[in-house]
Amino acid sequence: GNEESSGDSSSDSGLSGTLNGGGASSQEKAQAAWRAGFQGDNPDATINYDPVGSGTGRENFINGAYSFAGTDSAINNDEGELDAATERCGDDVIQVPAYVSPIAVIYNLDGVDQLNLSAEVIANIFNGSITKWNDPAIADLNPDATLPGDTITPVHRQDDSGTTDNFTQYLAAAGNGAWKADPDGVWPAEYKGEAAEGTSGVVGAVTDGSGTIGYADASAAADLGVAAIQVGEEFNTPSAEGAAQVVANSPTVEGASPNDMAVDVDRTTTESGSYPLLLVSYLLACPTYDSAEEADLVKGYLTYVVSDAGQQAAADEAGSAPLDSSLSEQAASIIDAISSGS
Amino acid sequence: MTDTLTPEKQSPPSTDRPPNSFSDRLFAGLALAAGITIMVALAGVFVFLAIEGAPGLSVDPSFYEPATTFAGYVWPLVWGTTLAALIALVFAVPFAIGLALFVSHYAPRRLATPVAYLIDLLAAIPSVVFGLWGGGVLNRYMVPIQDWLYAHFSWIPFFAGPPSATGRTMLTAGVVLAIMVLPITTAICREVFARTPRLNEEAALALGATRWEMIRTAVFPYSRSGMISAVMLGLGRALGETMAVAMVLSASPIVTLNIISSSNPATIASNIASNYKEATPDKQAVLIATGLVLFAFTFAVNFVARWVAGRSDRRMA
Amino acid sequence: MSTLQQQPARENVAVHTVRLPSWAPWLVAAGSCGVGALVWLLTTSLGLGVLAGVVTFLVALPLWSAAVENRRAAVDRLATSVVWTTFAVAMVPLVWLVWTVLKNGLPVINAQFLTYSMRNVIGDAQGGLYHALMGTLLITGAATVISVPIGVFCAIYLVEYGKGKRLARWITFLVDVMTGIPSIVAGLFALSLFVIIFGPSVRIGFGGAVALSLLMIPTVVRSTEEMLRLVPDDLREASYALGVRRWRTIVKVVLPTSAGGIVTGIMLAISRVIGETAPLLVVAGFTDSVNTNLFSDRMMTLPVFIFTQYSTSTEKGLSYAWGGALVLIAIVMVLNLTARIIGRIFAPKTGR
Amino acid sequence: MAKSIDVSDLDIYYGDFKAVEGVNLTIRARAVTAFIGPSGCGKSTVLRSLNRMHEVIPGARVEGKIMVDGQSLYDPSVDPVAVRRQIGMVFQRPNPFPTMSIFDNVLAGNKLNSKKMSKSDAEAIVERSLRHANLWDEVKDRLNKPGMSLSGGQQQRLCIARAIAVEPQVLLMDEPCSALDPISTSAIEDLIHELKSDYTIVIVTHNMQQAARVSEYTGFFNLRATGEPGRLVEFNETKKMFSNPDREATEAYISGRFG
Amino acid sequence: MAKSIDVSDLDIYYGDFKAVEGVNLTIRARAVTAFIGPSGCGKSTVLRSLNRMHEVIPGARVEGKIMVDGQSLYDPSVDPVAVRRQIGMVFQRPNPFPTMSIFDNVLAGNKLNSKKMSKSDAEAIVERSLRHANLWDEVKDRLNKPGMSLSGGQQQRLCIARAIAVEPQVLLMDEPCSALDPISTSAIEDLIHELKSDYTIVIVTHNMQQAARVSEYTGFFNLRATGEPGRLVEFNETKKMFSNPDREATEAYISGRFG
Ligand SMILES: Nc1ncnc2c1ncn2[C@@H]1O[C@H](COP(=O)(O)OP(=O)(O)OP(=O)(O)O)[C@@H](O)[C@H]1O
Ligand SMILES: Nc1ncnc2c1ncn2[C@@H]1O[C@H](COP(=O)(O)OP(=O)(O)OP(=O)(O)O)[C@@H](O)[C@H]1O
Ligand SMILES: [Mg+2]
Ligand SMILES: [Mg+2]
Ligand SMILES: O=P([O-])([O-])[O-]
Repeated sequence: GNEESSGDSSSDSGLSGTLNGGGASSQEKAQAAWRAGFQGDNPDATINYDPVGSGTGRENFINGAYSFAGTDSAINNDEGELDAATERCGDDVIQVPAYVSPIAVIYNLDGVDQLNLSAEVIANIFNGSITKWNDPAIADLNPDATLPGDTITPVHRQDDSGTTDNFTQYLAAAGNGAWKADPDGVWPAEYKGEAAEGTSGVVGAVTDGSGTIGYADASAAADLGVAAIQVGEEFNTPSAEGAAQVVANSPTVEGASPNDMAVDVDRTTTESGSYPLLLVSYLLACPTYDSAEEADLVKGYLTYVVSDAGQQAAADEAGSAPLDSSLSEQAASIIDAISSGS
Repeated sequence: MTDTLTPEKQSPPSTDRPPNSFSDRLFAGLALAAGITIMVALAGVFVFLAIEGAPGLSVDPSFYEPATTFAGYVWPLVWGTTLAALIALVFAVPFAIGLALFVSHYAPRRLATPVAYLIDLLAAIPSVVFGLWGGGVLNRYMVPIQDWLYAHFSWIPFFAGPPSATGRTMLTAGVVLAIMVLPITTAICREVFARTPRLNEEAALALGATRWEMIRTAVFPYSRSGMISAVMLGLGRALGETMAVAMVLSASPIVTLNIISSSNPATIASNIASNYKEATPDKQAVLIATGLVLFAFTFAVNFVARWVAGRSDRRMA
Repeated sequence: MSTLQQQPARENVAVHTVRLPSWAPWLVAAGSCGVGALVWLLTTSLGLGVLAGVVTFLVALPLWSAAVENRRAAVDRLATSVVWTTFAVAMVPLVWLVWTVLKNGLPVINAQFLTYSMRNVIGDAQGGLYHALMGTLLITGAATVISVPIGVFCAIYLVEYGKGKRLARWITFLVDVMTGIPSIVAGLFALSLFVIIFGPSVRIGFGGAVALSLLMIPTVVRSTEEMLRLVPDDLREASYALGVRRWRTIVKVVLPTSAGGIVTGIMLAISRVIGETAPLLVVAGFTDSVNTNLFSDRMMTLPVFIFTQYSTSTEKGLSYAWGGALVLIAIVMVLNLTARIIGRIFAPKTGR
Repeated sequence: MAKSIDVSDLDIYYGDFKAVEGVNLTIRARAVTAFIGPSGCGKSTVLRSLNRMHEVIPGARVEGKIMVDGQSLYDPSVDPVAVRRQIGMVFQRPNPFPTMSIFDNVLAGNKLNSKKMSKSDAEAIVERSLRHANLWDEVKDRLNKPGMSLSGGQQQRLCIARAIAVEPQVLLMDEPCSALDPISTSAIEDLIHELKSDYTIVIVTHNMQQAARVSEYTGFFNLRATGEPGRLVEFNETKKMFSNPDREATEAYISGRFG
Repeated sequence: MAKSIDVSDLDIYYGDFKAVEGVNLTIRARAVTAFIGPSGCGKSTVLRSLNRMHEVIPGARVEGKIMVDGQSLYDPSVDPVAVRRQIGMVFQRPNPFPTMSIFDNVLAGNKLNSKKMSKSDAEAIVERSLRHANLWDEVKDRLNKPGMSLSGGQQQRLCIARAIAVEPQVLLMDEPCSALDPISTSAIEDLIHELKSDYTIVIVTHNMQQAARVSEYTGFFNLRATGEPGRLVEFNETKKMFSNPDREATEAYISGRFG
């Protein structure tokens, strides 16, 4: 197998041991890239990442099961999680953005290769008020397309998901009030449509049906049609640069600790070239760990993750947007302070 | 020659050997211990569910959305669980009995063995694969069937429609569940059919029964309680199946008889699987509480089944 | 006497009745195929064609039989046709599924796929499922080692010792309830159990084995119980009358007589749990690397491998998922075959 | 209405094993024919081939000719179901249907044919059959009890009652009395006497006195050696057979006479 | 080394049903005692109570006293397993162990108790037992074939061989010949004659001639009516019983003699 040979790669940076983390499933592919890169540099180290979901990831981080965690929604104190995490770490918990990825609005409609949509129209499609593809609201945005009169079948996630959370945040913020429900990881029950398990389920359902529309991480869009969304006067298709641009220009959450880089994504930006329908996923870590080995591993790994090399590896593997260099430097400096012992 | 009762050779047996030897008691003790282990394990599961789930019965109403109480939250799930399991049984039971009969009484011997083997193979297919297949292959073929049902039978509440464009419906989930339930139910039915005493089958044949009449007079009555337990095992699997349902069914929290539309209630198990991972602790407690409900539900179903099987056994005694 | 009055009627039942020729079912089958093909052509729907063919067959043969033979023969023919049709219809999804798995899975299977793990495998580099293969074998093996003794002993208690006892009735009932434990609940239970012992970060293969045992035990108990009950009391009595102790009677006479069925039941139980995903994901965790120690660190299994590969929603991931499914099915096939051979060796020999 | 049966050159196989070879005999209508012979010589096998019960064993088959009233029994146009209905059978070991009451056991055969039977007809059939089988008095108060609740001897008589209830034309009995006490045996023998005026009866017995008492014709089967097929050594009138048999082997077997 | 058995005031129950009532008799050592009586009168039940096989049926129990060579058989300190090893039993229906070869079936009593024995000892026991049961010649070439491959009669003789192989002191036989042909029956009867000089034998039979031929003492059981418990009507020397019985009921039963 491949494992025996892994010792061959010549590097003596010498980090060793096993580091366990887990959380957001959106990071899974990026984590695979990071782990491969990091383990390549440190053959004696093993990093595990369980894609168990952000909630479980945060919980396991708080109760000490994970040394680090990935989460799609920044940890906050709505349910006391932030305090609990601080208690676990004995200090302000580290929260750095690690994975920024555009979310694509995917559709499957014969004869329509290009589709422009605004946040309001998307909200109205997913809340059930627009039911036909030739609805005037859609037609207005697509004067060149010949839209059939088919029924629209919106497909959403049935599992609790970071993608849904970010998608609904976008609709709520940019949808001109068309989206009434509170943004959440669980699809609001009052809005019907097809539900599907996981990103792959949504992609599968959109592919299988006709006249279907859904949302998924841009890297999973495959051969499906991808809608361009309205930003100001232009229509932008999902792009890593556009997403990175939005994150770079978004403020951090007010009142957060210096270790907390949670960004308040500006979903309503009209800046040219930006793509505000995106997902920001964070890494949680502690500033201090009891064991030196653990501290070194977390520090080494996270440093790699936010480094240019790490961000590029994730971009290649998962189609994510590399962090803007200022963000990346800020994150690196926070991570650099990780130490062991008291 | 051994002794116990030979006074010429031995002192009275009373002092010689205890009435039940140590080995016998040890073995019986082991057997009993195994039985008690099961009770303890089950009690453990129950206690775990109760402790972890109890807080979920009364958390902030926002966790029960769109309902406001736990009962309102769990009711569509109970409904979906029941509906999916019933659809699965409606399809699976006749097929299981037919297949079992085919293997035990109809198929030429050269065919029977490979067929039995193939069916066992079906049991080995992981539920994830059923999910892949049901949600990615089968559903496309269900769309025209559902359209047809809607066109002709929409007056039946089950087919009220409008039919789903992707085929990820209760009906499809039920069919997938039925296929998953089929092997276990078939295997047990086949086993009990094959064990019908040959003498009874011959008695029926000698009275001038056709093969079918022989099966009705000798095989079915003899197998009744075995068949019921086969169905129960199948039902148990259908009720608790997680991944395949989650991957096939398009779920939303509603209660409906309609099994071909895109709004279908989730099952308890699939709902746990779908929502557990991203959930916060409070939400997890709610989900575990629904697990407790599922547990109680299977308890009740078994109770009823036991009563039915008991009645048929009594008639046989 | 009524016998005499009925005699004329009896005379009608001649030994020689008119029977359909032995090729009649084949003729009807051929005709039904024709009808099916016609409907297929007319409606361009293969499904409708098949349906029409089957219905024609199910209706035509009994009707013909009823016309030529008698009602009972017609019913018998209907039953036979229905049973054969059931078989044919049930084979459809099976063959379809197996075909899908083969078609999608075969292309990815090669030596590297079977001997590599996914450690450090990204992009288009080829990895494999060796780690998951080892994990599945170890975890399922451990689950079998836990559940078979408990399950078989429990069945022995129920059949041999517990007859009529209230405790036995309770255990039987609880075993039934146990069949209804959703697999994810079993996983959560095992996790919380091990968290109590080893602390919150525990993710070990053995935990997965415990979760699987919880799912396996009821199946083992039920099938073993069923098999033990089928051993005639004659045999037990013959053994007792030879002055054989009860436990030796059970071990040497009852168990060997039912060994074939018990082994088959155990195989079915293994088949049932070997494909479980949710509990293993929760308690055994997820890793890219090989781990062969059940008692430390997380361990990958095939179903989890399939699920995670599928979840990547990439083409490569999807094809790995199908490859994993094929490997999993192949493992069970081999196990099944072994069990069958063992079962045949142990089966009561009639020698005829 | 009774049937005569002609058997010629009958070979009977279990798969590849030839159990019986070259049997030629004629079973007269309205008479009792007994088959005797040592254990394993194929008496039961021949008997079962007479109502096509042999073929229900997988792999079992028959070569040769059996003619019932001039019609070939193994003709492809013959329905084995109809054959068995008219050529009834009682087995060596009692085999009542375990799920049925005594009442239903007796009626099991009748119910197959006529779905609807008035209650009084049914009761009449049950009573008549059970009386014939000498079981009526013992079970008349518990007709609704399961058939398995009877003792072995009672069960066998129940099976005889069940076979009689469908009023077959030929009755094949495979050691029907081997589980019966003398009183029941005597009752069954009486019954055979009674029935033979209307029915053709073939009985396998290991009890030579029984053969001598009830039968007009006797066939003696024997094995040359274990593993070889059984053969019909002699077929003769019972009187002749027991007083002055043609074959020495018969003489030897019968003179080791036992009761 | 043979045992005598004293039975006094024995009542036997199946759950609440009293199957046998008030039996008093003495079974002499080194003699053959026969039990006769109509079907269902409790012969098998009494027989099974003599080696504590009755109690293996759930709910079955015994009241009264059975003394074997002066020791109470039902004393709580007595190990039923040891009892059964010394008081062997042959059943009405042949029941060879289906998983074992003929050879292993004969040795079952020894092997199941995991007695170690040399191969030659084992072979000697098998040959002696099979010869006693008059089965040796028929099976000596296929000792490794499964026990179930034999015909009914052969199977029963195999079971007798199996019971003899453990050399019990008392042998209980429940209609052991009911599935046997005359030659085998005769062999078994010879065997009984041979064994009775050393062993105590009790045989249930529905064949009065057999009882007359093999036994020194005979017990006649009867039922007053169905549903009532069976009783021992008369226990006497066989000669007396068959020539000049004390009771009228015995006379009546025996004179309806049948064989
Ligand atoms: N189902 C079967 N399969 C294979 N061989 C069989 C089968 N039944 C009987 N035989 C063999 O056929 C031969 C004849 O058996 P059959 O039962 O007809 O003998 P029988 O004369 O009735 O003996 P018994 O008096 O013991 O009943 C025997 O050698 C027996 O082993
Ligand atoms: N296991 C049992 N449970 C309940 N009752 C039984 C059981 N076995 C026998 N009996 C009843 O006990 C009574 C005596 O039965 P037993 O078998 O001793 O009679 P038998 O004299 O041996 O008859 P046969 O000659 O038919 O063998 C009968 O009424 C029978 O119905
Ligand atoms: Mg026979
Ligand atoms: Mg008896
Ligand atoms: O990344 P997800 O949480 O949407 O699976």
